[in-house]
Parts: sequence; C-alpha cells; structure tokens
Amino acid sequence: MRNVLRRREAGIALALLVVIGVTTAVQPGFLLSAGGWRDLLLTPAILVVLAVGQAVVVITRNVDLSVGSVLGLTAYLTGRLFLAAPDLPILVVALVAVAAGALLGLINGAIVAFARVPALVITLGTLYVYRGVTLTWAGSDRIDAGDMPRTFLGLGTRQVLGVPVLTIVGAVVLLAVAYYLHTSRGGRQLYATGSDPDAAALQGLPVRRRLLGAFALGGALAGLAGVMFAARYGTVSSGAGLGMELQVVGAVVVGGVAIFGGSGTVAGAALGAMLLLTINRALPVVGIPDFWQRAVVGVLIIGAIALDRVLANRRSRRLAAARDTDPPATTPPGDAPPGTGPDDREEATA
Amino acid sequence: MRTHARPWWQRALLTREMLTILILVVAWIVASAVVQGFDGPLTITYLVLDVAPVLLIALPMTLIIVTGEIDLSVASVVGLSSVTFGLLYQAGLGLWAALLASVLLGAVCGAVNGALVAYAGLPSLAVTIGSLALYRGLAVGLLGTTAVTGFPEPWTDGATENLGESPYPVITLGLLALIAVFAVLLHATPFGRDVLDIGRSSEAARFSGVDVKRTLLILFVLSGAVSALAGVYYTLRYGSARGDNATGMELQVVAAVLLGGVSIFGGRGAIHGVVAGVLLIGVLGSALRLEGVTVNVINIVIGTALVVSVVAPRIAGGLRVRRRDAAGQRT
Amino acid sequence: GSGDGGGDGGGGTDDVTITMLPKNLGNPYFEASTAGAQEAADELGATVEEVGPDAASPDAQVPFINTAAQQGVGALVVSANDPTAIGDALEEARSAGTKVVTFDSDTEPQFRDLFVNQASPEGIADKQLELVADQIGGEGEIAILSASANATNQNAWIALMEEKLASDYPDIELVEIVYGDDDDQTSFDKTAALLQSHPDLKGIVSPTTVGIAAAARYVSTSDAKGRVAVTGLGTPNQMREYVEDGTVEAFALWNPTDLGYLATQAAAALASGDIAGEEGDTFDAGRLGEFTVGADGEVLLGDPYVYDETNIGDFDF
Amino acid sequence: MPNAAPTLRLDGVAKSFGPVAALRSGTLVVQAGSIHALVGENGAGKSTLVKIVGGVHRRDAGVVELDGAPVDFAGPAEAKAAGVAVIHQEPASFPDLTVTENIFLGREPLGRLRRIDRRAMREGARDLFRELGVDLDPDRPAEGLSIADQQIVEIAKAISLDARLLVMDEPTAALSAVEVRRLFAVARGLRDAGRAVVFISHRLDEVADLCDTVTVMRDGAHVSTDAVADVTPDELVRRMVGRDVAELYPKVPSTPGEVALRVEGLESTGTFHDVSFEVRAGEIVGLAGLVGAGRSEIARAVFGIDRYDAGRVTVGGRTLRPGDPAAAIAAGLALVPEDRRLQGLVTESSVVRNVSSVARRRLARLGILVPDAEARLARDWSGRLAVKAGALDALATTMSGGNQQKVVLAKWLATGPKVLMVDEPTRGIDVGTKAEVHRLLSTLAAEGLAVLMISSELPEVLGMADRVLVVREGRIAVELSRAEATPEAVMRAATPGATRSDAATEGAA
Ligand SMILES: Nc1ncnc2c1ncn2[C@@H]1O[C@H](COP(=O)(O)OP(=O)(O)OP(=O)(O)O)[C@@H](O)[C@H]1O
Ligand SMILES: Nc1ncnc2c1ncn2[C@@H]1O[C@H](COP(=O)(O)OP(=O)(O)OP(=O)(O)O)[C@@H](O)[C@H]1O
Ligand SMILES: [Mg+2]
Ligand SMILES: [Mg+2]
Repeated sequence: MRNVLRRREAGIALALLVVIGVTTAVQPGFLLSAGGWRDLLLTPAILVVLAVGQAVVVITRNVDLSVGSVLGLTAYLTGRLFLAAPDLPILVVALVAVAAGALLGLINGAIVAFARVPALVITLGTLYVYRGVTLTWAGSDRIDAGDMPRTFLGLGTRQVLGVPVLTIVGAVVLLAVAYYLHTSRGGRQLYATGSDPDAAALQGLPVRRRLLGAFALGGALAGLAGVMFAARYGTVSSGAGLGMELQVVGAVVVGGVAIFGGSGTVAGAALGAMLLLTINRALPVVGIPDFWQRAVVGVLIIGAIALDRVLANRRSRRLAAARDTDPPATTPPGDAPPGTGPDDREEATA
Repeated sequence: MRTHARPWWQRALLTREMLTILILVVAWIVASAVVQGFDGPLTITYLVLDVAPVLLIALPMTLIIVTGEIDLSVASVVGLSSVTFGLLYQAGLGLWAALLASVLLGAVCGAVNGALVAYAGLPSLAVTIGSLALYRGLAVGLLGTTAVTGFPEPWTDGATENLGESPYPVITLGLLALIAVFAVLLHATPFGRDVLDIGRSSEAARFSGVDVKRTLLILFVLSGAVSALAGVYYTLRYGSARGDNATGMELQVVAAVLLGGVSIFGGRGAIHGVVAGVLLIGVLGSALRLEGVTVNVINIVIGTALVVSVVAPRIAGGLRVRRRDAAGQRT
Repeated sequence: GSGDGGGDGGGGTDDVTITMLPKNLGNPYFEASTAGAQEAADELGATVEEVGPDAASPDAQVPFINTAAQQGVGALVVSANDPTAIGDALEEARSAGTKVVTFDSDTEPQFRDLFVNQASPEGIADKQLELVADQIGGEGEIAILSASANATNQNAWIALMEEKLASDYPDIELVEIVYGDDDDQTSFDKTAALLQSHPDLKGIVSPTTVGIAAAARYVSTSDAKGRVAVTGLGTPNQMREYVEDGTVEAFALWNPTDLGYLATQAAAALASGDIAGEEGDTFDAGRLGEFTVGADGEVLLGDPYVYDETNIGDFDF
Repeated sequence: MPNAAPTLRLDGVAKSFGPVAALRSGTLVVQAGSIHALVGENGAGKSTLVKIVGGVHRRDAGVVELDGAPVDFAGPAEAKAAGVAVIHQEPASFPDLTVTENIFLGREPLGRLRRIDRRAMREGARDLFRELGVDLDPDRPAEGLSIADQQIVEIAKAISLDARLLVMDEPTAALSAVEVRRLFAVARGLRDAGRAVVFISHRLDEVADLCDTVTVMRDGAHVSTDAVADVTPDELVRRMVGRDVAELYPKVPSTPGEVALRVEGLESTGTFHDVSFEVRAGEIVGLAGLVGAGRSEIARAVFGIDRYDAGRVTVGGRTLRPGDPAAAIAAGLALVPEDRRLQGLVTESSVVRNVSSVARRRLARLGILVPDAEARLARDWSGRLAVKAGALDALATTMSGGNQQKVVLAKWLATGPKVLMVDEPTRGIDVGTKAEVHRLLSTLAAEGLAVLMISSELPEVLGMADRVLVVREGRIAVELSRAEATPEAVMRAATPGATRSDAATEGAA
C-alpha cells in the first residue's frame, strides 16, 4: 500500500514539475527570476495550510465547508487585534486567531460528533453563520495595510534564505501534521475512524474525541491561514476567503485524499494545493486567457479522481491476483476471485 | 398482521417534512402580522420569481440526494446555459431553438457527471466539484467580458409577468407542473421506489434488478436539463446572459433541500418537504429584507435554520437515540 | 418639470425615505458614499437606509430592489452591477412610485430617472492615462487591472483609454487587461500574474479601488517596486501606505462622499417632486451648490481629483 | 477451581431496543479454563448478551461480574481494558488500514517519544499468524480480504489482547473446515492456559466437538446450562425451539418436467470455467462445494449481477442478456442472495417495500403505482410465509434473521418465478425457521418451480436435492444423483487433491 500511495503523491509532484517546466520554457522568469521563484513558493502557502487541515477532516470521513468563512473571520480578527492594541506581539495575535479558528472548528466538530449529523450539512450551515458574523462585525469596515504593523506585513513577503516566511510556516505545519498522522496512535485512529466509523465505535476507539480533534485542528489551521492572509494581502474585508471552501476540497481531492475517508496523506493534499494554484498562475503565461482557468482546474480535479480510481482498481486487481497465485496455506485453494471485478468496485463506491 | 404500526394521522403529522411545513406556516403568519409590507400582493410575486430557479433545481437535486449522491455543478450549468442561450440568440437562432439547445447542453453536462459517477464509479461530491469549476470556466470563457442583452420583450416579460390580475407570475404554472411531475416520479412510480432503494442500499437494489447505473445517469441528466432550464429563466428574468449568473447557487439549493428534510445520507426525503424548505428560505429572506435586516443576518438565520433543522430532531429523539445506543444499531 | 432650482422650496423632503443600494457591502468606497448620503439625508430631514448583497452581482441586487418597491420607499439610489440585468426590477420599483437614481455605475438610461456621474468617462480615462504616461516617461508596456468583466463603468473607461492610447500615446502599448473581480485576493494574484507574464511591464492602471490597492500591495513587496508604476482610481486611506513608501506616485479619484451626497440630494429632489429629471432641470445640492441635469438624465459631479504625497494627508476616507 | 469466582457471571441481564426486548433475562456463568457454548435460535439474544459483555451496549438491568467484581462498561474500550476480548458476529475491519494496523489499532507498541514502533508491531502480527497457522501478509491492506480472512484477523486481534475472557460470536460461520480446526486448537490452548472462552454457534456438531459446557437461550432468557456430555443434540434443539421440530428435511417427491434453466459453457476468467447444467421444473438441484469454490459467483453471473466472458444462460427457452438482472427477472429468474442484509434486503425499508421491491413494476398502472397495491401484495405474501413482524411498515432491520429471510423469499415468490436460485438459504437461521424454509422450498418444487440451491451445509444439500452438482475450483467436478450423493462422494469431489479419509472427515464436519 505504501508504495502505491507513494506513487500517487509522486504523480502529483511530477505533474507539478511538468507544469513548472513547460511554463518556464515559455517564460523563463516564471521560475528563474527572484520574483518568480518567490511567487512559486509563496502563492500556495495559504491554501496548503487550509488543505492540510481539510485533509485531516476528510480522512475521518467528514468535510468542513466552513473553512473559507473561518479564514475570513480570523483574518478580520487579526486586523482588529492590531487596531485595538498596536503593540501586541505578533505571536500573541497569531495565537489568538489560531485559537479562535480552533474554537469555530470545535463548534462544527461538537455538533457533528454529539448530534451525529452529517458534517456536510452542519458546515454548510456554519459557512453561512460564520460569514454572517464577520459581515455583521465588519460591516463596510475594512482593514487596510496601514492598520497593521509593518513587521507583520513584512512576514507576508519576507524571505529567509530565499524561502518566503509563509512558505516555511506552511511547510512546518505540513511536516508536523504528517508526522503526527504517521507515527502516533491518535493519527492512525483518525484513519480508522474514517475507514469505517461504525467499526471504530465497536472497537471502542474514542471516535468523538478524534472527530473533535480533527475539526479543531482543521479550524485552527484555517485560523492560521487567516493570519497568513492578513499578512500577505495587507487588506482584509468581510469577504476574505469567500468561496474558498470548494477550492480547498478540490485541492484535497486532487491530492489523492479519498472523499469517503480512510486514505490519503496530507502531503498529497499540500501538493494538490500547489498544483492547482501553480496551474492557475501558469495558464496566462502560456497564453491561455484568464477566463478559461476555471475550466482547466475543473478538468484537473476530475482527472485526478479518475486517476485515483484507476490506481485503486489496479491495486485491488493486484491483491486479488496475489490471492489467486499465492493462496494462504489454510484457505482451501480455489481460483474464485473476490467480488472485486470492476463492476463490483463501482457499486461499492457509487 | 397490521399494515401500519401507527394510525394514519400520526404517520402524516410526525414526519420531518411536517416540521419544515409547520415552520414555514408559522414564519408566514408571523411575518404577515409583524413585518410591514409583507402581506402585500408584491410579496408573493417576488417570492415566486426569486425562488423559481432554486426551486426548479431543488427538484432533481432531491432525487439525487435521496440516492445518496450530490450534484454541486448545478449553478455552473445555470451559468453555462445562460451563456449558450444568449450566444445562440445573438447568432440569430430562434429563441425556442436556443432554449432547446441550451437545455440539451444542460442534459449533456448532466450526462457527463452521471457517466463519471455511475459508470466510472467516482464519488459525486468530488466529481461535481470538478465539473462546477469546469462548466463555470466554460461559461465565463465563452462570453468573456461581454453580456448578451436585448432579448425580445415578450420573452423577458413572460418571465416576470403575472397571471392576469393575480399576484402569481405566469411561471407559477410551470413550477407547479414540474413539482407535480417530480412528486409523482419520486413518490408514486416504481422509478421513485428504485431511487429510494438505491439511497438505502444500492447493493440490495441491484440484486432486485434495479439498474442502478442507469437510474443515476437519468437523475444527473434530469438535473442538468432542469438546471439549464433555470438558466434560461434566469437569463430572461434579468434580461442578461452572463457567465457568472447564479454563482454560488448550488449551496443555496443544497441548503434548501436539506432544510426540507432530505437526508444527506440518502434514502429519505419528500418533494413537499423540499418545496417547503425552498419557500422557507425565500420567506425568511423576504421578511428580513423588508425589516431592513442586512444580508449578513439573513445568512446567519438561514445557516442556523439549516443546522437546527438537522440537529433538533436528533435532540428531540435524543432520549430514544441514547437508549438504542446507535453504536450497536448499525453493526 | 418644475425645475425652479429651489431645493429648500419643496418642503416635502422631511418624510422622504431613501434606500441606498451599493454594488456590495464591505466596500470602503461605498462606505464613504453612504456616509455622504447620510449627511445629505440629515440635512434634508429624510431617512436613508443602506442595504446590499455581500457579493457584487446583479442577481443579488434584485431582491433588494424588490424590497424597496414593496416598502414603497420614496427613492432608490443604486450603483448597478449590470446595465440591464436589474432593469426590470427598477422599472417595477418606478411603477410602484419609487424614484430611481443611479450613481457610480449606470444602467441603461430608460431604467432610471437620473444618473449621478462622478466624472465624465472621458475625464476619467484621460486623467488615468495622463498619470501613467507621466510616471513611466511616456513609453513602454502597460496593463489594466479592472474589476469584474461586466462592470459597465470599467468597460466604458477602458474602451476610451484604448482609443486615446491609439491616437495620443503611440509609444505606450497596452499588453493585457485582467479582471480582479473587486476581490482583494484575486486582484493581488492577478497582479502577480501580470508581472510574471510581462517582464517588461512598466505600469499598471487599475480603475477600481480594490484593484489599485491590491496591485500596490503586491508591487510594494516585490522587486518590481520602483520599476513598475501603479496608478488608477483609489481611496486615500487604502493607498496612504503605498504613497508613503514610494510604490505609488499619484492616483486619482473623485470624492465618493460627495458623490453619495449629491446622489441623495438628487433623489430627494426627485422624490419630493422638485424636479422631474428632465434635461435642464436644476436643483440645489446643499454644500455642493447648484447642479443641472444634462443629456440622458445625467448629473456630473466634476473632474477627478489627483492625490499624491503632498496632499494625501488631508483626506480620511 | 469451583470455589473461585467464575471469570464471567451474568444474572438477570436485560436489554431493550425501544419496544423490542432483545434480552429479558440473560444468565451465564463461565469458569476459567473452560469453553462454554451459547446456543439458541435466531433472535434469542445471544449477540445482544455478547455486546453487553463487550461494552457495546449498556444493560437496562441485571448483574455482570468479572472474577467476582461487578462491572458496568461504558464502552468497548473499558471492556477491553478489563481483559474481555470479543469477536463480534459481523467482523468489522478497517479496509484502508493494513492487517497489522487492524490488529493493534489503539494498542500499538510504542517506541521512543511514544511513537509507534512499526517493526515490533509487524513482528507481533507475524507471531500471531504463525500461532494460528495462517499465511497472511501483515502489510497488506484489509481491503479485499475474504470474509474468512477477515474473521481470522478478528481472531488474531482477540488473541493478541491476551484477555482472560474470549467471546466468539459465530466465528466459524465463514470458515473452512481446516480453519475451523485451527481455531479450535487455539481455543483449546487458551482454555488450557486457564482462560475462559465463550463460543456461539448454530452448528451443534462444533459445540459437541469443542465445548465442555453449554447454555441454551430462548426468547432473550436463560433456559438451561449443562455439561456438553450430558445433553444430546436433539435435546438441545428441543430446548432451543421450545417444541419438537418436525422433520428437518421434509422432502416432497416430485417429477421433473421441462428444462427451466439451462446454463451452457459459462466462463469467467479467474472465477469459474465451462459451467454447464440444467434445472428442470419441479426439481431441486443442489450446488455443493467448499467455501470459495465459486458457487455464489456462478449464481450471480447467471442472474446478471456479474458479467461473464463466454457462455449462454437460457430461462424457459429465452436466452438472457448478460449482465442484466432486470432481463433475468422478466424471464422468470429469481435469486435469494447469500448476504441477506446487504444484498437481499433494503434493511432501512419496511416489509411492504421489501416484499414489493421487485413485483412493484407490475403493480404500476400507466407507470403510476396504485395506492395500497403494494400493501395488499405484501400482506398476502407475508401471510403465506408466516412472517413475524409488529406491522407491515416495520423496518426490516428490526426483524430477526429468520424473518428477514422469509421476507426475501416472499419478495421473490411474489414475482411468480419459474426458476428460484437460493444461496445459503438457511445460513445463520435457527433450526425452527430452517425447517420452515425447507418445507417451503420442497412444496414450491412440488408445485413445479425449478430450484437451484447453493448450500455449504452438506446435510441440507443431501436432504433436499434431487441432484447434486459439486463445484471445485470454479468447475463442476461431478454430478451426483440423489442416490449417489453421500457425504463422502460429495466431499471427495469438492476437495482438490483430497485423500479419501480427509474428505470423509471434512464431510462430517
Ligand atoms: N469481503 C470480500 N471481499 C472480497 N472478496 C471476497 C470477500 N468475501 C469473499 N470474497 C471472495 O469471494 C469469493 C466467494 O466467497 P464465498 O465464501 O461466498 O464462496 P463461494 O464459493 O462464492 O460461495 P459459497 O461459499 O456459497 O461456496 C471467494 O473467492 C472469496 O475470496
Ligand atoms: N440495535 C437493535 N435495535 C433493535 N432491535 C435489535 C437490535 N439489536 C438486536 N435487536 C433485536 O433483538 C433480538 C435479539 O437479537 P440478537 O442479535 O441478540 O440475536 P441472536 O441470538 O444473536 O441471533 P442470531 O443467531 O441471528 O445472531 C432480535 O429480535 C433483534 O431483532
Ligand atoms: Mg447473533
Ligand atoms: Mg457463497
């Protein structure tokens, strides 16, 4: 399994390299200028952080559609904190925003876990509610660059050893979450919960705690993304992050995280986010007008899911073949394959 | 053996749909009493005109969600059909022909979704997030910066005109007809039973001879075609064909359907509940706007209504749920 | 028409209710214009209420127009997201007795009583070209970062700029027009893409307040700072940072507060029956003095104003 | 030993699900160092009792004691922590996790910094499989495991808990004879190590073979507890049903008529090969073979659920379009599939909807379903099959296994089929209902229905079938007439390369 998964992520990474390669061939500055290099790393940073959080939620067989609204709320909160207390250390402001995001995520998680209702419905509801709260709070007010400290705005664009600070933040988040998922009991239980929630309950796994944790983490990362948004764009209006939820889910799906939970990696999701945004930037460079961008992104998402299906089919065929050629010593020999012909697989997920 | 465990009136009243209808009635009564201007005839006219596209799309969406799938690309199909309708009209095609072609294109869009979901077996949530981007991209790409306007008056008027002196727009008739068609389809035909069975257990449905794949394909085609019809209506109502028409409407439709008592897990739902759900969102919006409440509060109200409508029955049945201990129930 | 020019003579303004419908909420430009509307209403003893959608799209504006009709407000002051799409709704509102004044972004003339124009399109186009030509030394590549692809006013200005470029600025080449949808993030990313695809770009003109701020923010933190000029239409508060740090030399805008003030005065004059909106009607617009309705029911606020280092400190909106 | 407190003691334990009293008075005393059988009809409350012991359900009343100390588990985790390992009736594995991860989930061996020690974990899994004598790759995902292999993973998991009490709820239902023997060896090993084992099975021969004590339950209450040696299987059956069972295999003689189902050269790569046979009207043909031989696959292909690569299926002279169950149904074919809850029924639907789920197409007038037509049909057929349910609009999920199976049969009989294929028609069904099902099949055949019966229970096949086809490795190995079909003959044909003596033992198992 590891190998196949690795291949899946390698596939996206390869696609990303091809996009960068082709675009650079057309327009060398895309990669080989200081600005090009910076934007290549910097542009996806926020979406990467969101995608990592979303991936964790999706792995548990849930989804959080409210992330765009959470980002908007926390980005605005960041600005207001700086306005209210200009001397507050940046770290404190960031922590407050992250905590606020975690709280909003926790609300989602609590409703989902305790009322046992589908996350899609709940987070669709809180998508409206959180956005409404931001609008009510902000009204026509807007946070402008002048409202926030220079040093904070500097973080949005500064580079350390040629790598933008926000990219470093994204990478650290990615590594930390990936490490947790791979090496801790809690991480494996997140996968188990998504793989079969009923079985997880029957096994006595702390399903509720895991769900709360996943949603809180997703919310906290959306909060962090809000801070990053404020730092990078320098202005925050009540519409920040509007409609971003589908982009994030798209990135996660492109990254090979199964929408029905249980499989996929945060690294894949992060690569998916990078691929989506890099393609977005590459299209105008290779001469495809702006307007067609979304169409290309759509094709990409559908292509990625189709690819996943092909890989999964190949894997089950391999597993079946293994059972045929190398029958376990105890099971009576027989070449009857499992109910995993293409037809069956389709039914199972349809 | 008894046919029913409960008397008919309990079966009719103690349903999830009834809750939405009840809330709708209460909201209407309260709004009429409290909100100035709500009881005027214009309210009904605008309500119908406003909810028409959402209502139209919600009908096939109900069936799709009942099978346990979802179609998030509907609003993009609205945009794409609006653009093709406009472009074809501009190119000199007759309006009926343009309408037909747009609806056909919508059906094709639906068929693409349906084929990917039913025959390639891909998860509909992911597929239609992809086609949401794809169809919107095509719509915006085709029309670029321009909008097509100048549709003939009889057509644009037809989209907004009232029936004689009544407060009901002409399109009310079409809406009622489609509601009836979908209600019969879901609740009184073998096809509708198949749809419900697929939502509850697609495997068992297959073993009963239901062609699950074809059924799903049909539903997605219906969804695409009806969304395209809504796109034409949209174009005529606003007299403007644009690539960004109805952006974000998919979430409104899903919210209305779920508010109407359809289970997102599939296998449960009724057309009358969905109609009530759509109207409820319309009435809330209309009443709150009249009260001068801003869009943000309307968002909060709709979002909260959605969450409460799902959570409340759970809390009401909480005692029972706890005793039955759902963990063991599904094993 | 009863255009005797006496706004104070009408006397019917104290019970006039006015609905202010900007393109969307959460936009400081419209916040400023609504403040002007409020100021005018206070002076006139009228009431003004601001409503609006959260995203700038015409279909989202229509329910608010309908609501205004249901409420039977005296006048509706609206900045249109589409020249035709909200037309039907406006006509219905007018047939219910509501006077319709467009400001900032017009509909087709038959749908409204008056259009309060911030500046003549020619004036705006000329001013922006003047600014950018000045800042890039009269030659080189420029690009335009617009709002949404369907924004009436944007497209009109862009068309005029293209004409004028061809005739008067032969050494300046307009290489691309991109659309930021009046969204910070999109405008920001589009700016990045512009610089990427046109390494020789010398200037960006953004005739929208959201766009120019996003472009300035991007340029101010990139190596293009000082190499690529950013100008267009912006508000002083949003641009202060970038004028001070040298990214932006100068930009233009009329005063949106004045615009809202004038539109509300005009709306009140219409609603109280002081004017009918015919060409040649005149009305008194409080602190702004007297205005005359021009051809096609247009009222012109004046010429755009140029903000730069020397004067930006005097403004706060 | 008798003086020490029993490892597990339940007394008067009750549990209701809404109106359903699943368990009225559960009483069970299990001593350390013993294997205790728990038997009873379907719906007797065995699994419910097990789930209470395992912390899945909370009891409504009664006493549960472990080693003399009262316990009340709030969840499965607590039960596990207290040394109770449960293999539930339906194995619940996580398809996306590896076999190893499945076994150690939540209890992974930890290394430095509380990180999972994957190597130790894999070694642990290897050791377990060695002990069980199976050869599973510890690193393969659980996805695609056969039911038998899933069950083995469950067993490995339970053993790895090193619990003082191991409860197995019908662990052998999907296992082959060899695997059953291995499992029994492990269970005996645990017993000899002083652990307590509870074993639930509908196969009384297994009970006799493995257990020392047997408790009988009926209608959610305790009936009796005896040493296995002291009761005969017949006596157990009588106690389980509470009445004498009439003959278990009431074969009604009938004369075969026309060929109703003809299968010619059916071929599906990797699954079955060159399958040809006929079933005549009025005849019951048994399809015997080892688990995994491919009998279900043949039935699925014939019915059109799965596609096949070559061959032809004819029903009543009409050749069926491959892969089209609707066409098969129209031609008069019916299939009662092997997995009742997943394939046979829409468990979230009512009895009415289930019974009419195939025939309803015929009830429609001008495409519209006439009100009540479905209810009439359902009342008629559930009456004929004596389905027991609170009301016809009760959900199928609330019914016991036997009644569910009757609903599936009713649903197909309502279509008026010419050919009825039944796959494991009595799997997991109690003896009383079993006899009813057999009588029904017999009567139907006598009335002219062609019946193809797939069953892994040899006595059932031998008792019911007019002819027996034995499937081995996806091929029809031999056809035996009723007279020729002895257990030895069938097993010899079914077992690849089996010696005579081997076949005989397995046949008896
Ligand atoms: N959960 C599963 N996933 C994949 N394949 C499975 C699963 N369960 C069983 N199989 C495969 O399906 C085939 C059929 O299994 P089954 O035990 O039903 O045997 P059969 O011969 O088809 O029917 P019978 O047991 O009635 O003889 C076997 O080859 C088995 O490996
Ligand atoms: N979660 C539940 N909700 C409602 N009824 C239930 C539930 N679980 C079990 N029952 C009912 O309780 C009764 C006892 O079921 P249980 O599963 O304990 O029987 P069993 O003895 O294990 O039968 P089998 O031999 O078929 O496994 C049955 O009538 C069943 O329908
Ligand atoms: Mg049981
Ligand atoms: Mg089988």
